[in-house]
Amino acid sequence: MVSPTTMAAVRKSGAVPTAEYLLVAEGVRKEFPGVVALDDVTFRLKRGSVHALMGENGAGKSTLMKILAGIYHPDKGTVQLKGVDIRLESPLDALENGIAMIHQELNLMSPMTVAENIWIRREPLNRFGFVDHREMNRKTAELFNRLNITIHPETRVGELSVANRQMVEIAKAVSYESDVLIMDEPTSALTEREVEHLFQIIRSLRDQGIGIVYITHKMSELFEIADEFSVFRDGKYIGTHASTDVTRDDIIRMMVGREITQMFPKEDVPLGEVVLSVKNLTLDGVFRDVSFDVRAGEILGVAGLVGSGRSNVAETIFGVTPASSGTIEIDGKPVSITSPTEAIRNRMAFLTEDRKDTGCLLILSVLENMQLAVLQDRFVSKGFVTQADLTAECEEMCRKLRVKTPNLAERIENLSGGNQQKVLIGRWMLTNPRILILDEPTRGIDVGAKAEIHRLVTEMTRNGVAVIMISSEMPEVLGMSDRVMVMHEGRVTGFLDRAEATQIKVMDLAAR
Amino acid sequence: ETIGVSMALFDDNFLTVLRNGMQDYAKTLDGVTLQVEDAQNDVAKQQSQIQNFIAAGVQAIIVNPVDTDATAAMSKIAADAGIPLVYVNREPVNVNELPEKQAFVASNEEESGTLETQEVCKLLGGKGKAVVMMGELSNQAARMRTQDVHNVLATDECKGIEIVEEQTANWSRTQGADLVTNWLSAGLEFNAVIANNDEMAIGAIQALKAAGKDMKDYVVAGVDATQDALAAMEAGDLDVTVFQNAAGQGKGSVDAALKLAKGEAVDKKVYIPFELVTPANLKDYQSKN
Amino acid sequence: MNSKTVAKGEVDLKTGKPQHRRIPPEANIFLVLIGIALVFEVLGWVFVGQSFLANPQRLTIMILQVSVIGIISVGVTQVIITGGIDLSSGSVVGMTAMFTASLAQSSTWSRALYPSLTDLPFFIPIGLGIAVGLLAGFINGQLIARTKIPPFIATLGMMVTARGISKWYTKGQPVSGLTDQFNFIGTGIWPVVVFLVVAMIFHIALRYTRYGKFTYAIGANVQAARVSGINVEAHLIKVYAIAGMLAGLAGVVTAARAQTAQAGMGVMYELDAIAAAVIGGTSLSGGAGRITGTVIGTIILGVMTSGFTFLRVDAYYQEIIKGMIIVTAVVADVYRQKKRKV
Amino acid sequence: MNSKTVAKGEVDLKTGKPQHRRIPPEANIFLVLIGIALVFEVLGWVFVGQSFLANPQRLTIMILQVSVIGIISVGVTQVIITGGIDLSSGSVVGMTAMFTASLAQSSTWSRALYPSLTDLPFFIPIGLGIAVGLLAGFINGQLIARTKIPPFIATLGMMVTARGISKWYTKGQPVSGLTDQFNFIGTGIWPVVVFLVVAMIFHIALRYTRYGKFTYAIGANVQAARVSGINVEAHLIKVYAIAGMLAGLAGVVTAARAQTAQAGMGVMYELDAIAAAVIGGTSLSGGAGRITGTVIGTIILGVMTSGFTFLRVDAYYQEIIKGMIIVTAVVADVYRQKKRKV
Ligand SMILES: Nc1ncnc2c1ncn2[C@@H]1O[C@H](COP(=O)(O)OP(=O)(O)OP(=O)(O)O)[C@@H](O)[C@H]1O
Ligand SMILES: Nc1ncnc2c1ncn2[C@@H]1O[C@H](COP(=O)(O)OP(=O)(O)OP(=O)(O)O)[C@@H](O)[C@H]1O
Ligand SMILES: [Mg+2]
Ligand SMILES: [Mg+2]
Repeated sequence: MVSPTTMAAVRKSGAVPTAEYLLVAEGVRKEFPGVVALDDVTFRLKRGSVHALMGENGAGKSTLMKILAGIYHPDKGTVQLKGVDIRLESPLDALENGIAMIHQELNLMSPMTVAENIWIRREPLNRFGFVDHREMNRKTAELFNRLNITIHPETRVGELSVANRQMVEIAKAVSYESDVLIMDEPTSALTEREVEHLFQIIRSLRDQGIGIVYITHKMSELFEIADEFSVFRDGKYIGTHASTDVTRDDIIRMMVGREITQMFPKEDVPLGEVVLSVKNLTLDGVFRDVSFDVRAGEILGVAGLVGSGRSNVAETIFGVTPASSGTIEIDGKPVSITSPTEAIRNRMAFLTEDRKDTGCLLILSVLENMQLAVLQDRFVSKGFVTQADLTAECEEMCRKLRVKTPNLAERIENLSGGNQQKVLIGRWMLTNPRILILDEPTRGIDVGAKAEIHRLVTEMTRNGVAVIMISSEMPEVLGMSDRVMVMHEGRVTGFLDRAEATQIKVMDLAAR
Repeated sequence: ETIGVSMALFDDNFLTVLRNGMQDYAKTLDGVTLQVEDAQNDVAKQQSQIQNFIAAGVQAIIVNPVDTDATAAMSKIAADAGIPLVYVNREPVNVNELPEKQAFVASNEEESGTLETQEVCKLLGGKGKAVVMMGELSNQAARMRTQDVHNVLATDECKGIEIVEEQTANWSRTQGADLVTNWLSAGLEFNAVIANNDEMAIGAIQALKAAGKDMKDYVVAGVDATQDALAAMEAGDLDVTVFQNAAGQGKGSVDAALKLAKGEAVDKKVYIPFELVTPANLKDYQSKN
Repeated sequence: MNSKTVAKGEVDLKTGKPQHRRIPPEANIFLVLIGIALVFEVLGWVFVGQSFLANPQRLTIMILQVSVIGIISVGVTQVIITGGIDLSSGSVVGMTAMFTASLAQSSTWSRALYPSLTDLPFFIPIGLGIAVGLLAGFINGQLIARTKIPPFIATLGMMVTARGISKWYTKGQPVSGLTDQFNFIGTGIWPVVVFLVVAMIFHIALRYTRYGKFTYAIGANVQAARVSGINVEAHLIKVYAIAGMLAGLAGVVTAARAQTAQAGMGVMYELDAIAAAVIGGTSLSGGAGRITGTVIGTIILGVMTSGFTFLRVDAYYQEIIKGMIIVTAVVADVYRQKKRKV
Repeated sequence: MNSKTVAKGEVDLKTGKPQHRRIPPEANIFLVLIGIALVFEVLGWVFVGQSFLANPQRLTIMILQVSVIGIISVGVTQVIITGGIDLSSGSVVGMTAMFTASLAQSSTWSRALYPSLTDLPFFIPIGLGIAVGLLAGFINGQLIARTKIPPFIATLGMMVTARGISKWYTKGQPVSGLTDQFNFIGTGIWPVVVFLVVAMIFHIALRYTRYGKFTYAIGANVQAARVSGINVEAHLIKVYAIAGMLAGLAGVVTAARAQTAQAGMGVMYELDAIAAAVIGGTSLSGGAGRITGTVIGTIILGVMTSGFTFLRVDAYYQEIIKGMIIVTAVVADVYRQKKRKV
């Protein structure tokens, strides 16, 4: 075994070993308390190729990648970099050996500027040893130029939208000029436009001989970008294939272990009365004159480019950021909603888009996370929580949503990203809402579970629930919505019925 | 005329009496205002207060030193500014080389612990076991009074008294009570409690009573002659305390400051003696302090 | 295989309980407490030739001397769980002690502050004292919830202000001569009883009521709590008001125990209270902590004090050793928790 | 719309700069400082018939009396930026003051602690005093980085231990009779100079060096810092060691100013230092804060003290008013920042 520092030195010298594979992990095992995340897993990455890693939520993809990035240490197994055994002790070891990673959850320092985030630990210094901010900003601008990103280097990351933050993460990873680039669901916060853009970046990196590991749950991206893919299931390695050899359904079967017959189980439900009616809703400086109706049993899809203000509209309706003007009516009666408490009292539910910031109580258990919203009006008697009933209900919900967790007392932090999302969906389903607002409901969710969630949403519409679904995934919007509302820069640019909605028409309205 | 007063600590019962003595006396004088500040037991804060007084243009300054070793720096600051300075209650280290226009009014701290312990020794007939309760360890009076205890018990008449335990209760009544309870639970045997102040002595009494002890079997002694202490003495629980003429010190210091401000000469050292208080002369003190 | 089933995220359907119940986190610190006590026991036999623990009087005083800290600490724990901090509790103790004592004076005392308000039935000074604490906490809560200033600053302001008020109230004079009726609550093991009852009530409140669930949720992620419909502001005001109320109660007990009140009472108690909570496993970043842990943390402080006196440790060394024990206790706790995880 | 574009972090394409360059956050608190000073000025003319500010002596003492707090506060600010806290600084001041003074005694003083080590050249006690502070800080850092106990507990342990050590060192006796050479650093405006030089150095270090960037990064998101390859543990040790070193320097200055050292020095300074930092805009949740803000926060504390004496405010009211001003200052700051955002 060679020490990481030696390897780093070799890499710096520019010597190019000629091993067939850039990176090989063999017989890797990793156990967490109560969970075997990886069991005898093999993974090989070729130079100059994009290797997609597929698997259900909790299959162990992120765990393996974190091992390759020096964050976790495997309990068993070996990692070879360019044919040499290596043990990565820290993220720094990995970075110095040319392995960079974009994490599934954003990992940025929000109070700091974009440039500071990208060059942290590698700040350009002037001859007195002080950080040269001008040079740092210049290098950032240059990098952004190359990657076609329009964010000013001196902006604070905290002020960026989620999508832009994701772009910063990507730029940061690219800036390491590594040999191996790991991307753990880089597109879950991006819309088609940025995704296309990212693919250009990836292709050019691949052509420079870099090996790229790409994790995604968006099946549509797979064949566009991947050269080969490996499939994991329940922490076990299932197989590796070239993307030319198989079909999409084959992959799904390998991942899930069964067929998924219907991706979007949309049912036509007879539409009822108008439940929610929004008129001329305006939040100064953010969006204006937004008007729409949603009927019982209807799914209103909301499409638009990143930053078009879709999430802001949802937040305003739910009382998180009360409107500056405009009216909201429920069942024809005007209501004033100035806080989420009142929104819930009006039987609304709102799944936010950022599960880390506004969703999960990371250090609390799955149970505490799931039961939070329902405690507003149910399962409480004389201030005491009727825990036994509530726990039973939460268990039932977990089973319905196929949440993968050792038990309900597990910290939600320890769940895979997709499973966290399922718990949050469960949180709102428990409240039996009449109006359900979903902001990117299936972000980071695997195909099987996605179909499951769609089925549950459909079931709710059958019971007369009105659904507003914001989504950046075009197939989801088109597949699930009765109507699509399209937004652009804080204004509604048009509505499309299910029958007339196509990708082209939506994109046309979104870019108007 | 304005006199700036920097007190070591407002929370201290004895110093409160002294401070009130000063203020009551100033009220009887025409055109004299006192600006009293609390140094909160912080040497640096006290020094800053003196500088703030100078900047505010007071005519004289009275200091009740937090740390009597820190007075050299204060004397210099005041002397450089040409403003009279009077130390009160605690004897400054530079008492013998005080600059012009400076003086001090105090009681000799050596007397308090000595008077207290001698009386205890007398009551015990020179034989017995004593526990000593100390004030805050970083405090000068606590050190002095504890030293006095040791000095007296080293004399021939009192050699028969053994100090079985010596701990701090930080001047506090509850900590004093807890300390004595802890001692009793350790099976410690003693027949005298010599405390650095009355509050701790009262705490000791409370603990002894709570443990069902007969107060007749114990000699309890404190210092300060506070109202609570005198009440305890009247009830037959406290046996010895020492009266320090706080009001007298306060009055004396204001007088000295005023004289210095007018350019008159004053004695460099004014000692106001401690007085022993026992049930015999209790009545004389109940209206004082 | 068990681990396999668990990995599937299945729940044991028969009992409805998740499999492999975890050991409660305060079990650890309890072991640390036992460890410290045993060390004193052994040292006791070696150096003093006596048992440290087999002495009912000592067992009482161990808790008695920290029960005031304990009462405060229960409130402080709740504040810390929300992700806040309360620096004002020590000063509020002082302030309420002064106030409650001034209404509890006996007519036989010649220097009563309000000669016309002596010999009041005990519940009046007690009730009003607690109310003063509640008010102080309520103001803390209002400041924090409405103006969004950091709790550290709001309660620091209250700390300084309340201490000022207690000095000003009687111009520094102690308030003594309290009625026996009032003093009763401070005698014998009553302070211990008050402490344990308070601890029990809030242990239940935190674990089994909506109030508790919301408290943890706010500390874990205030944004998520708000979006989930919790009225965060209203809840924070409640939590700080309760902390203030408990500090008020502690002030009442302190005055009754000392049978007097003085402006300097309660100085630095806030630090001991926070220390007790943190030793007991409450996380200063919010979202985690339990009253049982806090009680154990408090008792650790008491055991140390008694142990030092018992072993006749020189006063000059006591603080040095105390500092080291606090650190070691928490290190042992962190270490054990880490080990269990792997 | 303008605010919309900016809020999204987009760029003004013509200039290539983010629109409306932000006012530095400490501008706010600077306005608060000016406001407080002006209030005293006006009240001065009304009640005392004198100018508050046009008095060079007063302007000096305003800063002089807080320069020790200021020196500590510079270190504490860095610790808080990493998301930690340092409760030990006040005690470390006391401990180093004792230690440094014991090596700075003059042979003319009859009670020298080490009679054979008198009249040493001034840099020996100063250097060793600072080293003792550094060591204390280093131990804090080691504890926090290696054992992962909360900084609150590690530094609380150090607080108690260091205070114990200072009492034990000379059994409570003050250490006096220091050489004039040594005392020099505490005379005149030297403490102010030391404070401002220290502030300047660390202002630059935080803004223009990697040390600074790492400090902010760890406080902003420790996980992100770690995956970016920062050795978080090593860095935290540095930060706490520097905070300890500055507390040591503050101890030296304190001893030189008072021309003596006693075990009670520096009590509660840690709170004032933290308050100064927080008033100056340092966030207790880490990641944000600047030395300039801390300096202004420190001066606010000094202005208040001088202002009260100047206006002859009764000592009983001083604390009450001080508490309220601290809260109001921060409320004003928070309020102004919020307004600018919308
Ligand atoms: N720190 C941890 N502690 C305990 N369990 C963990 C931890 N990290 C991951 N796990 C568990 O390991 C398993 C694999 O998780 P991992 O994050 O690798 O899944 P994933 O394939 O990336 O899923 P997703 O598609 O949802 O991101 C999951 O069951 C998860 O609950
Ligand atoms: N001023 C701001 N400061 C920080 N974050 C902001 C600001 N304005 C908007 N955001 C956040 O940016 C994100 C995206 O903005 P918005 O909701 O307006 O667009 P969107 O159309 O929903 O885009 P997306 O596709 O990213 O959801 C939201 O999470 C919002 O909270
Ligand atoms: Mg993952
Ligand atoms: Mg959005």
